[in-house]
Formats: sequence, structure tokens, C-alpha cells
Amino acid sequence: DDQKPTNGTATGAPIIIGLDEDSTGSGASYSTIAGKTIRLAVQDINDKGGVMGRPLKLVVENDESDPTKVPAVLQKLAGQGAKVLLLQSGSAAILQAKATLTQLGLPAIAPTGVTATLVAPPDHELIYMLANTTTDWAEVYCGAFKAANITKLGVLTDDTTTIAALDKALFAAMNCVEIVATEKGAGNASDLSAQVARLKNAKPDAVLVTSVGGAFEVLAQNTLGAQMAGTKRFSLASIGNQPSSWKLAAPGALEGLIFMGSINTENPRTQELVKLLQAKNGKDYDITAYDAQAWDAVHLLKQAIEKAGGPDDPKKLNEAIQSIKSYPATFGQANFTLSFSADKHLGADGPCGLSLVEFGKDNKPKGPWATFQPPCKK
Amino acid sequence: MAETLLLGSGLTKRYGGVTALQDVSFTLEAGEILGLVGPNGAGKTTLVDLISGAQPATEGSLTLRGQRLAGPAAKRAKAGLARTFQYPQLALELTVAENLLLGRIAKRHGTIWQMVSGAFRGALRPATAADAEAVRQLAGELGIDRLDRPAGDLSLGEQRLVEVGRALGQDPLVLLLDEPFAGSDAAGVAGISEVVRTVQRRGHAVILVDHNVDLVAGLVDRILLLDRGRAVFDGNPRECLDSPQMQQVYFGVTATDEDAEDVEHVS
Amino acid sequence: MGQLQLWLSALEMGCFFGLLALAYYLVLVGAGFFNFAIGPYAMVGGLCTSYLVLYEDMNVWAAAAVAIVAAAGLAVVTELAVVRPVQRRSGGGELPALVAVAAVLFTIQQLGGYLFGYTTLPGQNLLTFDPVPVGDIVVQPATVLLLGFTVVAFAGLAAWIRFTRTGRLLRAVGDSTHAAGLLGLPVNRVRLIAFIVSGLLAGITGLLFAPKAGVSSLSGLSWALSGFLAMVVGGTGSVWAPLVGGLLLGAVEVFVPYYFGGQSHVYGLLFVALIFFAFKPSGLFVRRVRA
Amino acid sequence: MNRIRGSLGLLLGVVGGALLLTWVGADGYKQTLVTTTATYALVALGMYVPYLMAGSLSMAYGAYAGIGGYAVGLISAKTGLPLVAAWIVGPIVAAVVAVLLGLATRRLSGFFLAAVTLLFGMAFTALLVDAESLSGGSGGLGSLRKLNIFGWQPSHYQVVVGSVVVVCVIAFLLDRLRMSPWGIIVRTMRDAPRAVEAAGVRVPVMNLVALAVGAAIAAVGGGLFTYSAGSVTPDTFTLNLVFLAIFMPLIGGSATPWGAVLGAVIAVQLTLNFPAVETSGTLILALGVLVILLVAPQGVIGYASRLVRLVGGRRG
Amino acid sequence: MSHELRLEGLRVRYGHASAVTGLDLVAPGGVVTALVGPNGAGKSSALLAAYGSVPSTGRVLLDGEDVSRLKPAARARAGIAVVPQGRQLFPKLNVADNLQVMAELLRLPRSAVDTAIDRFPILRTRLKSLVGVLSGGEQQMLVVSRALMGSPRVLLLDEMMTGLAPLVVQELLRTVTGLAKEGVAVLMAEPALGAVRGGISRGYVLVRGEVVAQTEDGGRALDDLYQGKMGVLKTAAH
Ligand SMILES: Nc1ncnc2c1ncn2[C@@H]1O[C@H](COP(=O)(O)OP(=O)(O)OP(=O)(O)O)[C@@H](O)[C@H]1O
Ligand SMILES: Nc1ncnc2c1ncn2[C@@H]1O[C@H](COP(=O)(O)OP(=O)(O)OP(=O)(O)O)[C@@H](O)[C@H]1O
Ligand SMILES: CC(C)C[C@H](N)C(=O)O
Ligand SMILES: [Mg+2]
Ligand SMILES: [Mg+2]
Repeated sequence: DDQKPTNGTATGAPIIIGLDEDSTGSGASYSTIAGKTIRLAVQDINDKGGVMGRPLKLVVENDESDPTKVPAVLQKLAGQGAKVLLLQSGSAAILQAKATLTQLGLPAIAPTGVTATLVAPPDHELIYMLANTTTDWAEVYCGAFKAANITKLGVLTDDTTTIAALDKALFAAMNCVEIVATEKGAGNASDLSAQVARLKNAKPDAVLVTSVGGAFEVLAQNTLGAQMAGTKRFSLASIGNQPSSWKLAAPGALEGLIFMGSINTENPRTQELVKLLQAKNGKDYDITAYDAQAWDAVHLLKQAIEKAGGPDDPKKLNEAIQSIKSYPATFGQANFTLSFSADKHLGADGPCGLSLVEFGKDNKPKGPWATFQPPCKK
Repeated sequence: MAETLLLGSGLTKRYGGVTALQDVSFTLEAGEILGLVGPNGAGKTTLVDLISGAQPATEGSLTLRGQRLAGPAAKRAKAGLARTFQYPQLALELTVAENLLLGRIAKRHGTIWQMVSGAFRGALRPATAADAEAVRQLAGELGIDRLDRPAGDLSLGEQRLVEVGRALGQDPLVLLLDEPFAGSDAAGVAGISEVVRTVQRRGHAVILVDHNVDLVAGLVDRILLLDRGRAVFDGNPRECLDSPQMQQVYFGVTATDEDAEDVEHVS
Repeated sequence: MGQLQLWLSALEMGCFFGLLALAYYLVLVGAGFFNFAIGPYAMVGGLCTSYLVLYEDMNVWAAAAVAIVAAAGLAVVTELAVVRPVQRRSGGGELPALVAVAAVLFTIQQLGGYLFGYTTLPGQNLLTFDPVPVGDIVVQPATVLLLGFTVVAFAGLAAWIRFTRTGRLLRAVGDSTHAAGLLGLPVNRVRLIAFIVSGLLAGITGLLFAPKAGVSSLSGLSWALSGFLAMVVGGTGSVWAPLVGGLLLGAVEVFVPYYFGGQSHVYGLLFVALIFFAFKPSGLFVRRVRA
Repeated sequence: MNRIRGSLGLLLGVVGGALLLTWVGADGYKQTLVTTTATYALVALGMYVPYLMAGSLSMAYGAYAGIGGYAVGLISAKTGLPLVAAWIVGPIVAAVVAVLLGLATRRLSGFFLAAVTLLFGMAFTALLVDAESLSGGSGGLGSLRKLNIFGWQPSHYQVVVGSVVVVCVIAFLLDRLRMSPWGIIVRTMRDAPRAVEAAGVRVPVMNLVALAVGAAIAAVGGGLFTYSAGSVTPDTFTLNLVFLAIFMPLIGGSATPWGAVLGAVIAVQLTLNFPAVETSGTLILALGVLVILLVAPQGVIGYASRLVRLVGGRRG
Repeated sequence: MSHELRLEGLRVRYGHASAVTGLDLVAPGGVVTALVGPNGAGKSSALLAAYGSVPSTGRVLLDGEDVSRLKPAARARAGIAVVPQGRQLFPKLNVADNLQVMAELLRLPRSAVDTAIDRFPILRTRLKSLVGVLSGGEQQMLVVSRALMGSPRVLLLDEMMTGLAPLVVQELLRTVTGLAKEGVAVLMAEPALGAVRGGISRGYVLVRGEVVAQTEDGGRALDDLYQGKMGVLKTAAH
């Protein structure tokens, strides 16, 4: 693997971090984006002297998003000396990982996880997420709907377990609109015209697409764009985080779509990261929240290890993660921070990590949506 | 008088436009051997299929010992029917012994309860000496050896013999044999004839289909002659052989004979 | 829009399923064998074209040619390097070869991901012309092409199978490989032809369908399953069975969710399948013979 | 030859299991490999009965394993029953569901059966997500109680040993079942169903029984995995597992249930414990399957016994 | 002209089991030669080996020319025709297509199919029926007419009369002897001579893959010889 980070300028015994990555399975299309940046972050830290003078060393295993492989993969990472884990796989796999983490007693971060279930009981004591979760999103959407005078919402959703969990939390917190229709399509659907036709019959003011992204999301947007051209469209974060999928959209099909972005180019840390990423991956590289969250996850681990005085005591390490407060994030707005505690396993401090971003004619994000942006409490 | 074992009345089978069997009735008494004879396509196999339940009848009914005989083949087998197929139906990957054993063990697994309990019993006590002995005896009677070989390794004639053995293993009230002598050597013929007589000695009955009329006539008590789906003669074998119907439809001694002579010269 | 759009979608999906099923049917008829690698062939047809166009700046026709040849090549490899030797070595048993083909399915998918990446790529249009207005909807060029190809493929292959020498041989070999081999029919050649034609067909189908919702390396399995379902619904009794099966499946996939909504694309499909197969346990078209 | 039928298989199985357990020792990873292997083996053994003996390929085995898994989760979370009860309730429920599904599909065979059961498997996953009040929804069930068998609380290692024992016992019993009268009937159904029917056994009913027996065994495996992994989710047992279970008996050798067990060992080694699995465990497994089928069409056991015969110089 | 089939040192094995062990045999044109032997003696194996569809060693000579290297298709085109045992037909093809396939293998014109069908009037009435629905005897008739297509030089007849009614058997026997008279080399395998005895001029007794006796003195003599051998075997076995 030519991507394998080197020790850089750090010396001493390496600190081992386990990465459970789906590099070839159903989650590979998004897992690997974050996986690359995790390696970049490790390399960057090592180049700058490492953690407490010691280099970070990644050990990587692939669970192919198959839950029955997860226990063995995590055990294997632990067996290779990992003191802390990064879970960068399909959410079914991460869900299955929770109980094994408890058995292993190792703390873990799911950098790009957004499903609140991941950090909810049972077996949630050792697992952490960074990004805002669906509860925050509900708040932001509600503000947006109010600002845009939307009272009736249609929902188009995929049938993956991940999204089922997400929908549950999101809609429970979103009593500001009337949901007039919820239509589900298969995660690998090739046609959604029936679902869209039903949505159209329900005459919503706007449609929200909730999906794991990829082909489903774009197919949904293509179909909505063709069949419900006048209706305002919203989406979750995935579409913004998967630049490769934009090319799938029919010309102009994404125009006017508003998604839950987390990247704000005014954030100086984001700017830094963009520079690094473009140096590494080419000038045209589009940064995504996945990059930023992967980056932050590694740096949070670095802080925690330093706070714990070393990586070797998992209990201390877990407490150290919980003691991190107001970590300035690489995503979200400039003053957006992450904090953790024993009963706060979601890092995001308030909705400032979010921003509603609108797509332009060229099927690329054009910039913040003029009508509404989440208020950023200080 | 011997008891009437099997009674068929008005049996008819149509496939779309083809009438394979038309209003055939017959009786079969305990201890009787009935020969079923007729030209190719006359409906012999069809009749065997209707009796055994392999095919549903379009019309007509059957009784076995006064009880209506209907429903799927397995049910009729439980009532006492066993059959062979014109083309052998063996499990080719199973051994000859296992194929032979099937006839004997199937009746122990006739009901749902037996199927379920059989699974548990089978796991705990897979084989019994009685079964093994019965198979050896059956094979001995028919002159079948190589019991441990897969049935697929046998020549076709040997396979047919195994099939007869399997049917006999069911210890049937009525044994239906569809052309058992086809392709058999002398030993096979003797073995199968002995099987037929064994069944008869038990006071049970046999329906025997074959084109080897001499053999059939020598074995059976009565012949039912079929032609184009209809029964055209039913009676004593000797009388049957001499009957005009037999001469006409089966041996073709009438005008058709001349035609046949012609064919020879042309070809 | 309204119903017309739905009918169009059903037709489009139906044709896609039908073409995949036809590819299955060809191998089934010609080699008596369920070739589950059809889905991956189609995936390669679509994904390879897109990859070559997007990342190698190849002309779309050249890319399509390469991809289709690759799909057919994989079919050849499947037959020559896997199915034939496995069948020979296992004494003609069908199970080992089937399992081997399932392994081929996963191998091609994984290699596809390795070569062309794990993300979904947009399908490439062979022809670009203005969408065709029909009633109050417009039909995209890709759809027109797919429908047109369906008609041509079915008509052509039906005539081929029914009337030509090779077609008759194909049916004979698939019906009883044993009898065919015994008589001296060119079993190997006929089977290879069946694989090649089905590979070509699957490759073209994949690339024509890809513009609809993109194609990724993992499309192979789901396409394999869709084509398989269509094939099974249609039955094996006629060359047109795959098309009828495909259209039926397409209609179910579009109209069941339309009328019942919710999770009916899963539960409804199972329900419809149970009802359908209760009445037609061997699909719509069957050639029944005595055992 | 051997006085207790199937004892040779058992002997080799036990020796293999014992070697495995020695190799494992206290290593958590290796222990997990063993429980995963045992799970795979049990699902493959479950499928062995209908699929390799009776010749009906049901793809619903993910669901049956799932039922076993959820039985563990539900008994732990919602009842006061001892957890072992899950291994009674789960298999029974799985068998009942298999019978119901089998009744609905009783006229189907071959690939028609495969198609419908495939759809059932997908619908079952959706149902687990939807039936939230019962199944815990998409999050699944976790925080399991510990096993307590009449006061004895088995340690993790003891569970590992136990799973090996369970696999060996079931494989041994299935091996005997295969050779028993019941097994002969079921195996004849595959190639000569008309003969079985004509001999007096209703083939569709017998098929149901075979499916139910298999489902019960798969449920044992599902329960085992859930217990050792500590949780179960709707996506835990899916089509992936079914495909593995289709592969495994042929890798190991389909002539005996032990082949399924050996196949599970090989499958786990290839997908999880192979030096290059970061690339793709699936790819390595698929290639492994191809190589084995090409080199040893009767599976590893078939190959080994041929070698033994060759070395022994016995000629057929 | 008169043809001849000659088998020299023919051996057939299935795995480790030998089915035919060094068979030497001549079937000259002009007469019908029989190969009799009990079930499992290796008759079918020998005939199929002569046609080339089971692997064998030894030589197969057609009119003195070694055809052992030829594939079955080439042997068929060279004039070897076979009635294989056990319905080697294509059940899901109709009667006409079953014949057409063979006609194409032999590169015969379409009219050959018509000629073949007319051999058995029943077949003409079932021209478009799937072969798999025909009765056992009807299927056998099809197998026979398929073998007689074209103008074979050698006929390999494996239990050709199986399942056929006496009327058909007699007619076929006449046909076959007629063909033999015209010079076709006919080799007929039977486990028991029965109804065909009258048509046979000479023959071999095959037991366990080996010729144990042969005669030139007609069917009756062959039958006596065969039964004698079997009797000997039986007593020897006991
Ligand atoms: N499924 C079917 N469809 C159409 N015709 C059929 C079907 N089954 C049987 N037949 C026809 O019915 C007739 C009777 O067939 P059957 O097999 O009973 O004859 P048979 O007396 O056994 O002849 P044989 O002596 O040749 O075995 C035949 O002409 C056959 O072609
Ligand atoms: N495919 C096979 N595999 C293994 N052994 C076989 C196979 N086919 C035939 N045999 C064996 O070879 C021997 C000869 O078989 P063959 O079919 O040639 O006999 P046959 O003389 O034609 O018998 P029949 O009169 O029963 O047709 C037999 O002992 C048989 O068991
Ligand atoms: C043609 C039919 C008479 C053959 C039937 N399937 C049998 O084996 O008896
Ligand atoms: Mg018949
Ligand atoms: Mg023979």
C-alpha cells in the first residue's frame, strides 16, 4: 500500500491506531474518501514530530461492511496492538462493532458517522462521533422551512438500515412541518418514478431526500428534477460529500437543491486543509466534510493521547476523549467547536457545524443558501 | 372367489387434443397377474400413470379393496401400490443398496410425524441390521451385485433390475411393472418373473406391461389389450393371443402385413 | 406526466430486465446452465465504458467497443476457464459449476472495483439527440436507444434460435448435453457461442442502461438478481419468455410502489411473487415433457 | 467398516477442533475467528440438509440465522428466561417460519424456489427495521445478559470451546442422518423425486421437513454469533452469509456435512485471516473457491480421501 | 458395395473399472452380426466406443481405414450410424427438429428429414410434438429413424427393439436385414436374442468385456452358444 504513512520526523515506539475501513464493500465508495485523509492526517502529524515524540502507526483491516466480519476485524486490530480505533465503514458494520468495543474495552471514533444510534445505548460507552447529528439537522431544517414558508414536506428515502435509523431520529425532532408523504425506494434502485409520482400527488411544498447518497440520491434528484420541477428540494449531507456522484446527475438536475453542508470555506482550518489536500490530491480536489471529519478524528486522538499521558491505558484514554472541550473543528463555521463528555458522545457544539448549501446550474455547490443559515451561537 | 383388489372404471386421459386413454375399465383380483398389452402409444404407460397417481385422470375412478383410490402418488403408494418406470428413475449418485432400500424405508416415513421423527431417529440410529439383511436378500433374489457402487455406474439393464427390486421392497398389494423385461438378459428375466410370482404368492396382484408377449402370456392370468387408448380385449391370455383384435392391432397379420412386405423391397 | 411516465418507466425497466434475462436464457438454452455472471458482464459493459470515457478520454464508441469486447471476453473466460473444466472435473454435476460461477460473479465485481473504482460512474450516451416528446413527457435518448435495442435484440435472437442451424444446435445441446455429445454435435463450440452471444448482449445492455442511474462495481450482483428474477418469472419455454418476464417485473417494480407506497417495493414484491408462483410455479412459459 | 457410523468423521472433526482450540489459546482474535467459523459452519450445515441432500436451494437462511440471533437478543432484553432458552425457542421459531414459507412455496423447486426465498430474505431485513417495538429497529438488540446454565457462567473461552463442540455434534449427527433411511429418502428426492413419490413419501412435505431441520440448525448459528458478538442488527445476517453458506460445503466437500465445517474454516481463513485481506476478503475467497473447484472438484475432503486411497494403493 | 466394420483390441474403462477388455470383432456387410451378452457385459460401451463417444483404446476400422482418431461427428459423416441405448433424444425439441439436427450433422438435405419421418407413420402425425411427450416406443422409433438417415455404411444398433411392439419389430428387422443385404455392416447388441434371432447370421458372445464365443452359423446357433456360456458361468459362480 503506497499510501502507508511513514514515521516522518517522529521517533520512538509507534502508537498504534486501528482503522476498520470498508475498502472494497458496499461502503467503499465513501469510506475510502475519509480513509485517505486519515492517512494524510497521520502522515502530517508524524512529519511534525508525532504524538509525544512518537509516530502514529495505522493498522488497517477491511470488514467489507459485513457485520459478521466485524468482531473478528476489531479483534484483529486489537491483536495488532491498536490502542484506539477509527471506524470507517458502513453503518451496519459500525453498529455491530459497538458490542465488540465493549468486549475489547477500546475507545473508538466513527469520524463520518451521523446516525445517532451509533452513540446511543446499548454499548455506547466507548464510541464517539464528530459531526452534528440529526437532532441538530432537524433544528436547521425547521428554521429553513419556516424561512421559506414550507409547511408540507414530502420525503423520499432509501431503504437502507442506516437511513431508517437516521429518519427515525430526524423526523421525531421535526414537528415544524407536516410530512405529507414518505416514499421509500430500494437502496440500489434504478427507477424512482413511482415514488416521485406519489410524492407529486401529495402536493408538498418541498421534498427532502434522505439517503446514504451515491446513485440513489442522484437518481432521486434526477427524477424529482424532471417530474416535480417547480418544487423546492432539500437533502442530507451525503450529496455534498460525494463529489464523484455529481457527475451522475442529468444536466442541471441538481440546480436549486439545498443540502446540509458542513464545509465553510471561511473557516481558516478548512482553508489549511484544502491546501494540503490539493497539494496531495491535485488542484481540482473538492474538499468534503468527510475529509475534514477524518482529519479532526485523528487530531482528536492525538489530543486525547497526550492528555492521557500515553496510549496504553484505554480507560484513561476514554476519559481523555471525554475531557476534550471546545476543540476547534476543521469543518463548520470558523467558531465551531467539538466537545465531549461522559454523556456527550457527539462532538458538535451546536448547529454552527452546519450550513445549508445550494447547488448551482453546473451541478456543483454554488454557496450558502441565501434564504436561511443556521444561527451561530457563540 | 378371490377378493377384488383394484377396480378401475371409465379411466380417460386427454392431453389437449390427444386422447391417450379413453374410457378404460378393468378389475384386478387378489393373486392375479394382469398383462397390459398393446401397440406403441396405445396408452399403457398412461394407464399405469393414472393408477399410480403420477398423472391425474381426466375422467374415471379407481378403488383399491373397495376404498376410493385418489390423490397424490405417495398416498396411493401408502395404500399399497408400487410401480416401476418405463425409463428407470434411480438416484444415480446413491449406491445400489441405498436405491434398493428406498422401497423398504419409504413406508416408515409416510406421515408428517414419521418424517419428523425419522429425522431424529435417523441421526441417532442411522442403520439397522434388518434393513441391510433385507437389501441383501432382495439383491440376491434378483441377482444384483455391486451393492456399494453408485447406481449411475450400472448399465441400463442393471438399473432396470434395481428398480424392480425397489418396487418389490415396498411389499405392495398391487405392483405395476412398466416394461420390466425390456433390455433384460435371461437372468434378469428369470429374476423379474420370480418377483412377479412372489407377489402373487403373497396373495397380491401385479399389472405387467411388456411387448414380449410370449413372456407376458406365460406369466399372466389375464390380458387387457389396449389400442389407441381403448380397451379392445380383456380375457384369458391364450384366447387373447388368438383373438382377431390381437392379430389385427398387435401382430398386424392382416392387410398391413402385405404393406410391410412392400417396405422391405423398397428399402 | 402522470401515468404515462410510469408506463414509460415500467417499460424501460422491463426492457432492461428482459435483456438481462435473455442473456441468461441464451446460456440456459445453449448450455443448460444458469450463468449468474450475466450481471457482472453487464456491469463491465457499463462501467468500463464510463471509465474509459471519463478517465482515459476515449471516444464513447471506442470505449463501448472495448467494454463490450471485455464483457464477451469475460464470458469466454467463464466458459473456458471455469465452467467447462469444473463440469468436466466434477463429472457433469451442475452444482459445482454453479457455485464456481457465483465465485466468478464476486471475482468480476471485486476486480471491477479494483480497476474502475468503487464509486458509481455516470453512464455514457452512445448517441445524443433531442429528447423525444411523447404526450406530456419526454423520452431521453438513452431510453429510446434501450427500447430500440430490446426490439432488435429479441427479434434477431428469436429468429436466430428458431430458424438457424446454430440456433437449433443451441437448443439441442442445452436440452441434453449428454445426447448431443454422444451423437457428436459440436457441444463445446455451441456452448461457447452461447456464452459469447450472452456476454455481448449483457455488455451492450449494461452500457445502454447505465445512463439511467449510473453504474458501479457492485451493480453486478443486483443486476444479476434482477435478470434472474425476470428469467424465472418468464419461464424457459420460449425466447420471448424473458421479455414478458422482464416487462412483468418492470411493471411490478413500478406500479406496486405507486399504488401501495411505503415498503411495498420489498414486501409487495415478495407478496406478488408468492401469488404469481402459486399459480405459475415454473414461470409463464413452460415446455412440459414427461419425465 | 466402522462400527459406529460416521465415527471417522467425528474423530477427525474432534481432533481438528482440539487442534484449533490449542492454536487459539487465549488470543481474543483467534477466539473470535473460531466463533465466526462456528457460526458460518452452522449456517452452512443448516443449508446442507435441504440444499445438498434434498436439492432445494433456499436463500432464506440469512433470515433463519437472524431469527436465532434475535431470539438471543429478545430473550435477554424482554424476558426473564434463562438465556439458554434462546437456543430452544430460536430454532423452533425458525423451523416454523421455514415451514410456513415452505408451504407458500411448496410447488416451487430449483431456481424458482431460490428466487422467492431470496425475496423473503430481503423482506425479513425490512421487517426487522420496521418492527421496531419488537426488534429494536435499525439499532438492533444488544447489552446481552451472560449465559447462566444452572448457576454455571461459562467464560468466553468456554463459549468458544462450546461452539466447537456444538458444531462437531451437529456435523456428526447430520453425517449419520445423511446415511440413515431418512437421509436416503431425502437424497433420492434430488435426482428421482418421482421414485420417492411412487414409493410413498410426499416429496413436498418431506422437503418442508428438510427445510425446517436446516432452518433450526442455522438458527443455532445465528444465536451463537449474536451471543459472542454481543449484539444483533437487521443487517447482521444477510445475503452475504447465504452466499458464503453456498460456497462452504463445496470448498470442503459436499459428500459429507463435515465438508461444510471444513469449508467454513477455509472461508474464514480466506476472508479474515489471510495476509492480504485488506485488498478484499471477498476477492480472495472467490478466487480460493475457483481454485479449489478446479483442483479438487469434490472439495478438500474429496481430494484428501482420494489421496489417502492413492497412497493406500486401493483401486476401485 | 459391401462395407465392413472391424474392431481390434478395443478397450473401454470408466475410471478404474474396465468395461471392455480387448475386443476383436468383425461386422461384414451383407449380414447382421450380433453382439450378445448379459447386462453389464460391455455391449453398449463397445458400440459407443466404435462410434467414438466414449474414450477407448484399440483400433476401429471402417472398410479397412482406421477411424479411431476421428471424433463422433466425423465418424457419423464417414457413415457410422448409431442407435444408442436409452433414448438419447432432445426431449424439448419437436420431432422434426430432432431429425433436422442430425441431418445437419450429416450435412444432408432437408428432404432427408422427410424420408426419415416416413419410416414410421405415427411420427408424421406428431411432427410438431415435443419428443418428451411421446410414448416410450414412439421415442424409440424416432431414435431408429434418426440413425437410418442418409446412407450409413455401418449400423450400430444397441437394443434397437427396446419397447417396440412386435409388429414394428418385425418390420424393422426386415428393414435392417435388407440394408445388410445391400452391403451395410450391421452390428446389433442385445442382452437376449428373442424376437430378433431370426434376422441374425453370425455373432459374438460378450461376457465381462471379453468375447467368450463366436459363431457364423446363424441366430439359433448363437443363442445356444450364449445360453450354454451363461449356464457355465452360473454353475461356476455357485
Ligand atoms: N403429455 C402428453 N402430451 C401429448 N401426448 C401425450 C402425452 N403423454 C402421452 N401422450 C401420448 O399418448 C399416447 C399414449 O402414450 P403411452 O405412453 O401411454 O403409450 P404406451 O402404450 O405406453 O406406448 P409404448 O408401448 O410405446 O410405451 C401416445 O401417443 C403419446 O404420444
Ligand atoms: N458411466 C459409467 N461409469 C462407470 N461404470 C460404467 C458406466 N457405464 C457403464 N459402466 C459399467 O461398465 C460395464 C459395461 O456397461 P455397458 O453399459 O456397456 O453394459 P451393457 O452390456 O450394454 O449392459 P446392458 O445390457 O444392461 O445395457 C458395466 O459393468 C457397467 O456397470
Ligand atoms: C415417455 C415416458 C413413457 C417415460 C416416462 N417418463 C417414464 O419414465 O416412465
Ligand atoms: Mg409405455
Ligand atoms: Mg447396454
